[in-house]
Amino acid sequence: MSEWLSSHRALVDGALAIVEALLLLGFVAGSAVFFIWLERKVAGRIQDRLGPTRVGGRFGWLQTIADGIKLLVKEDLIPADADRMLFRLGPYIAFCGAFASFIALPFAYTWVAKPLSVGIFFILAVMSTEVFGIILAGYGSGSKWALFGGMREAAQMVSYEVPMALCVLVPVIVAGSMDLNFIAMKQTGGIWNWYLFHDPFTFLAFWTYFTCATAQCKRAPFDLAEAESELVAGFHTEYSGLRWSFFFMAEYGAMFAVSGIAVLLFLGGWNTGFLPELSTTLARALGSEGRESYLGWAIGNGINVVVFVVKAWVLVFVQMWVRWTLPRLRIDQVMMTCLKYLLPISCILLMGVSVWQVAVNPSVGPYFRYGLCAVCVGLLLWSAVKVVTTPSQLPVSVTGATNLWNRGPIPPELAQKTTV
Amino acid sequence: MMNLLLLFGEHPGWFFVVATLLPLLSFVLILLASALWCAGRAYRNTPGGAALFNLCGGEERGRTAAFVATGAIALAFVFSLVGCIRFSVQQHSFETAIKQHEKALHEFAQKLKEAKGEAKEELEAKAKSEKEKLEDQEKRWADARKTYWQGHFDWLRISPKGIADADSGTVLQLGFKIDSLSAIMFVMVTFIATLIHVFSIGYMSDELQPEVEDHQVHTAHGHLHRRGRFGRFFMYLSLFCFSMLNLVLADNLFQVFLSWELVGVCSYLLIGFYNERQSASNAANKAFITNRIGDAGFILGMLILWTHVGTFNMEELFQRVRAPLNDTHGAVEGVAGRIVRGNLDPNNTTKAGQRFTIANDGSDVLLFPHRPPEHYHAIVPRVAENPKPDQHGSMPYWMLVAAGLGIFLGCVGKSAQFPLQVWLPDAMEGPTPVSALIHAATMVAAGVYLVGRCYPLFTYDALLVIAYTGGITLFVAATIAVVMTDIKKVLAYSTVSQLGYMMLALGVGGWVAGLFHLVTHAFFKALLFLGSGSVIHGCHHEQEMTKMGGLFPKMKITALTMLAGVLAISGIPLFTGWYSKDAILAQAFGFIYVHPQHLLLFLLPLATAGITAFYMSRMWLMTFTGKPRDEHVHEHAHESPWPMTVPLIVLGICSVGIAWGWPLWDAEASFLEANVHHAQYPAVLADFGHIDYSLSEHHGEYWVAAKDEAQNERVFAYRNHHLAGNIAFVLVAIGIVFAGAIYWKRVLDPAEAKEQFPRLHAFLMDKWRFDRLYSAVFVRPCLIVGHWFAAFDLRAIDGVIHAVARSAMWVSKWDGLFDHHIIDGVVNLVGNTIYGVGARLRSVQTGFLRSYVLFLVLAAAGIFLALAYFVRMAMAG
Amino acid sequence: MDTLNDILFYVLMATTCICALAVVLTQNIVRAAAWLLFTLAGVSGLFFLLGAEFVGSTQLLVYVGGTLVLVVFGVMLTAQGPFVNMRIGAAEWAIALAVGLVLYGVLSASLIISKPPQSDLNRHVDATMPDSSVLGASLLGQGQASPTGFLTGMPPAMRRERKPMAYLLPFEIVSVHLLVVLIGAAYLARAKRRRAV
Amino acid sequence: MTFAVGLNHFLLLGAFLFVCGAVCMATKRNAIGILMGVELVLNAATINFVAYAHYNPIFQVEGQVFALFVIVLAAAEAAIALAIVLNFYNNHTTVDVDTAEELKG
Repeated sequence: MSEWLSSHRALVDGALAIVEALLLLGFVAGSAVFFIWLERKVAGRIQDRLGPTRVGGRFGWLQTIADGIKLLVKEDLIPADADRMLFRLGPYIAFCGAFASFIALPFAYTWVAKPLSVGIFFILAVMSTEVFGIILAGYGSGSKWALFGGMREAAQMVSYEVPMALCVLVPVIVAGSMDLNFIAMKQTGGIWNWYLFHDPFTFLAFWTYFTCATAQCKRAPFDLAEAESELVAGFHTEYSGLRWSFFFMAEYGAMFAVSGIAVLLFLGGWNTGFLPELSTTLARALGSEGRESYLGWAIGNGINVVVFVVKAWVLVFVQMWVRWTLPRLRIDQVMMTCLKYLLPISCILLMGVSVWQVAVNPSVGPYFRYGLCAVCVGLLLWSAVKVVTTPSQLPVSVTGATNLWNRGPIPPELAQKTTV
Repeated sequence: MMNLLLLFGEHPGWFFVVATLLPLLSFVLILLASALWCAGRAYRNTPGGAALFNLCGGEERGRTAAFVATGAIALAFVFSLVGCIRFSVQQHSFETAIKQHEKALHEFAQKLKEAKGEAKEELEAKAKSEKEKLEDQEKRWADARKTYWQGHFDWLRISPKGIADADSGTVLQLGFKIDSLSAIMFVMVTFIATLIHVFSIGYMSDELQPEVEDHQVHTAHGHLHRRGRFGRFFMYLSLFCFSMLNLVLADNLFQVFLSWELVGVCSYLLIGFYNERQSASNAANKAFITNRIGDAGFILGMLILWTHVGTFNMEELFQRVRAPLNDTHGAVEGVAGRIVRGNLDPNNTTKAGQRFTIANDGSDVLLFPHRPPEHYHAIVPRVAENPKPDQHGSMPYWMLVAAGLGIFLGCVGKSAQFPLQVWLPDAMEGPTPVSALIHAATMVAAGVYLVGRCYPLFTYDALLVIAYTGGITLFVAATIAVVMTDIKKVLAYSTVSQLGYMMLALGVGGWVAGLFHLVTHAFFKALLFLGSGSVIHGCHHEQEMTKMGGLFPKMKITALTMLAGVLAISGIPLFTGWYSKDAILAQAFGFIYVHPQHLLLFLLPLATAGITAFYMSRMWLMTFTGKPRDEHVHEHAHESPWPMTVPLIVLGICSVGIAWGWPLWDAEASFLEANVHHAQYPAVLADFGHIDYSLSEHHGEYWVAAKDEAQNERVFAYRNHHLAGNIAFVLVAIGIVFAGAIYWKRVLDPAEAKEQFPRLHAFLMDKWRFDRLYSAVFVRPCLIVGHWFAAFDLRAIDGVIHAVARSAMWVSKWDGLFDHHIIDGVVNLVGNTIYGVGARLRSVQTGFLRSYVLFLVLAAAGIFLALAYFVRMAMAG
Repeated sequence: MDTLNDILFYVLMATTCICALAVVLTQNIVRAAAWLLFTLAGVSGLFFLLGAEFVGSTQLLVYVGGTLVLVVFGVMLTAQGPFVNMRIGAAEWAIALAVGLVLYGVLSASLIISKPPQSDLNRHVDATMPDSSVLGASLLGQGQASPTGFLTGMPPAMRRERKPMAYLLPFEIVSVHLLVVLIGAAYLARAKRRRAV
Repeated sequence: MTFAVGLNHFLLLGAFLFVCGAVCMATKRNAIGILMGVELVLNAATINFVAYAHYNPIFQVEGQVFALFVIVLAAAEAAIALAIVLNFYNNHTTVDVDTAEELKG
């Protein structure tokens, strides 16, 4: 067996690669389905409605499947004025860009399709190619709405790429490596070891990065490329059916990818924040006589994957939350935000973190980390308590409950005040 | 303040360093602000420029500069006072402890004589432990002085080529060394300078106006109008103070020299403050040039020391020039603390060097190792060619004399001694506070201070020169002061005279007396100058005493404070002068007792004491008593504002009481003098005359005693202070009575005296004809030679140059023709040819980008073909 | 042809060559840009294949994400009907192709004839390339040298000790150059009033 | 020349890209098309550099470093060339390089 394997390395390697690719593809497609459902529910809740419920399943989860089936069987239209080749190419290039970033994205310690020493750099690079698909789609559609949308998107993405990359460099400077595995492993241990709390500059860099990433995924409030009120649907005005769904797969894939990067760079990756790194620890704990246990390693990494994915989902949820909360900007405001504010800010952050690394006394670091971490966790807990304990401002008839957890009656004074 | 004390707790010497740097900071601040002001003024119509301009004071700049400078120097005063107190306290506590141990030791010794048996052994053990404690305490005090109150860092290292040894070559250091002398000097300088700053705020207020009219400068359009220079004045003052403080602080000759020159520059700037006035400008030049003559001597002296001794650090210099006082075996008999003369014996040479035979009239001086070994074998040393730090060296005796005289020449220039005294009276052209500063605290004090500091470098011969210079100076200046009618000039000559006293004191071995007088003189001379400034200010810049008189009712504070100054300088008992000046007389008396051939050195100062009392009383009486001589002046006279009178009062109090001690009537009990005494070099005593002396160490200080008990009675100053003081007091009283008779009671008419001795009067009025002499001997010959050179320049050199120029023109004409026809012809031919070829070839350049690309590709292919061919050729070959 | 890398090489080579040819042959400038995208991506893939991960990523980021987008912008900003498809004469095509073939012939011939220079240090084909930290160090002035060796066909006298080489100065020059170019490009391309034609 | 991939394969690929670039420059009338040709040529050079870096340990750092420089300079070149093209377009309302012949001899 092993003889055959070694003599047919090409076949084995190729098969492994195909399996990995299929796994990733499945994950991306599956999470896209989940995200579309989640988006609708989140939108519904934020807009005080229930979201899809009709089609079936608990919480209406079958709705997205139904939509998917619809898109699969829908007629694939190509406009007469379109450049047929470019029109067809566009969605695939866009999806490739988003999907390729998963190649170097570690889900757990060393669980990555292709471990690269320049992992984060590679991801940024391939994600930058996504824009090309959109430009080609916009141009190839032969429609001015699509062309405008494509141009807007191209300008926006190329611009936002710069501050985003600069913000990514901030934790890279702190870690001293572009290897995502390495960066995440450096944040093992307590929550204060996360780079989010490492110094003021990484803290700010996280928010800046997240803003840029939101714009990079052309999510609201930066979704000018598909601004319905101005451009019908922007670059995908002329698309329908499966090709259209590829754009969405690309979008949701990119959302997960940028969130994953944020988690890996700033939020401790797959580390829980209060336990040691699980895969190596369990491997050592379950192993005997100095040999590390493969089982322990696998279990630990399985937990790691869950932790990582949940963290990334939370960030994706935040993106959705933002989308349904904030109004859309104007295109000039979008560009101004990037070039006049985010770019200088990110430059300052880059210089700041360099100075911090070089000039600030190492003994200051821990105190700062503990302090900032304590403040953040405290704020988070405080707002959680506020959320839980604040009575709903809505009439009972709408929510059926006074607040999220406590279903007791509304105090009379509040009930009077909050009557719609 | 407590924090500062803690901050400087480790290195309290830094109090003085900070005090030195504060005026420099003020100088830099004012300079920068002024520069910004100048820069902003051009743009004062733009908003940014206007902001900058107004920030730096705007058109009317106010008194900020004065406050900055005054604040800086006042703070420096506070720092130096704290430092001085700390130093004194430390010194006192150590010495008390040492004294106690010594006393105990003495008692043990007494008991030991009587004790017997076991008690004796016990006592011996106790005495031994007490002695150890004593030695430990002495060592700790020496260490404290070395580590707390001294410090330096290497600024520059001059290593001659080829010498890799770090100890070779010369290190230029910046450093400080605080002993009680410099601590006192610091307090004195900063205190007086602070008062002078405060005084100047009032005195210089005219300069605050945006436009000042200078009545003494006449231009084609009437009086000169210029911008006020209030800030500049204080900037100069700050720099002046910094230079002086740095000089006091320095622990090496090079740093002293730097400050020396800075002091010179500042005096130049301040004397020429009214530089539009021809007289001020001339006086500034005169002061500067005269000082340069002295400085040349200083440089020579420094270079001699560098060449032969190889260091500028004073501590090391002294260690090398003077024999050590003691070694592990006790005092070094015979030569301790002395300059050891002798001869090199070329016939007795070993690997370690030539043998040095000690002889009192030898031609060489033995240089001692600056890292002395534990056991000292100075008696038969070997002198190495290039001595290592722990080896002996030698230098010619006359070189050491020359070095001392060179340094002294610098001091002569700075302290206005004969024969370079001519600049000081002219320096009156500067504003009066400047005169006060120069005369009291800074410039002239520098010379005396330096002589005091470098004392161990002076041989007996050099000291004699110093003494005579001082003696001549003090007499000449005093006689001139008698006839001067300008109030400031009287004071100027009195300064010269008093400096002469100090030099004389130093020259005759009265190190303490001279420097003590330097300090006390600073107070009363500052008082007198500021007082005169107040008078001049009150009389609207009238300086002639012949136009004053009867001012007492109008300016009571000024008059009374000045009276205190007059009495102090005259040496009335219980005033400061009595303590310090009479100490000098006592010292001179002791000196002539040993060396009767130098009788003049006692008679001159004695006589001058009377003359001094006379002319100072004359000045005061002419100014403040009698009838007004000029109604116009008298009408306008008024008391000065408080910024001027307050310093006067403070200085007046100081002039009376600064030298007091307890009991008050004991001239030797002065606290100040005792403090100065702490800083005295043991070497000072070693050189005192050529008497047979013995050196004894007594709680950290060295005392010298003549072996002949009778000599001892007479020789030492503290034994004849009262004697000399009494003799001097008689003369002083005579002088004052004489002055009172002439100028107050008008018993005698000064005009008559003038008529009776017209030639003498003219001689004195002409300042002993020094200016004329210098003019005839130096200035005129220089001018004549200069004229000769100018004529030679004009005729001979210019003639040759013109001839060369004409011939060059002729040659270039022909050259031009050649150029034009032949060379240009060739160039044009080439150019035309290329142009023609290019005109044919240009059709290849089609303007089509793509065809160029094709050419390129073809060319690339061709190059590759050629390369492949050559590579094959090369490989085949 | 027995490892995956070899297969990948041939796949990528085919992609790159075909797309490059398509760039040349297509008449539509926007399609040419699309083909160029694949060409460049293929080249980047080859870099990854060669183990130069940093160079490959840079190729993607700078070339595909930056330069090519810029080129497409240029196309779109100047895209008026006639310029998208500008044809040239058949004769010109013929000349260009002929010249190109000649060049390719010369190049490949000289490649095959003259053996490419090789060193005496034999590298195993799968050996790893120096990773990005080595490159970064040499770009930031901490000298990193390739191993010492000498090329075949060179006399042994040419063999020299290699000093650690630092590329800080070229790196700075390139950076400043980029800045100057950016400013210059912005200046050149700024909106101007169009001259009446 | 075998099927096992070696340095020569990459060099031949580079040569092919180079020729494609050159022909592209020679056959495009659109200025931006010429720019694309230039990019191809530069890529050919980059391939050679990286291939040498891989196959010849002597160049393993230099090959990559120079490839990076080529990429960066290509970006600079593209920026300035596009600016020139836009300028040209502003002045002549065309991007046809055949109309840019003011400097012909």
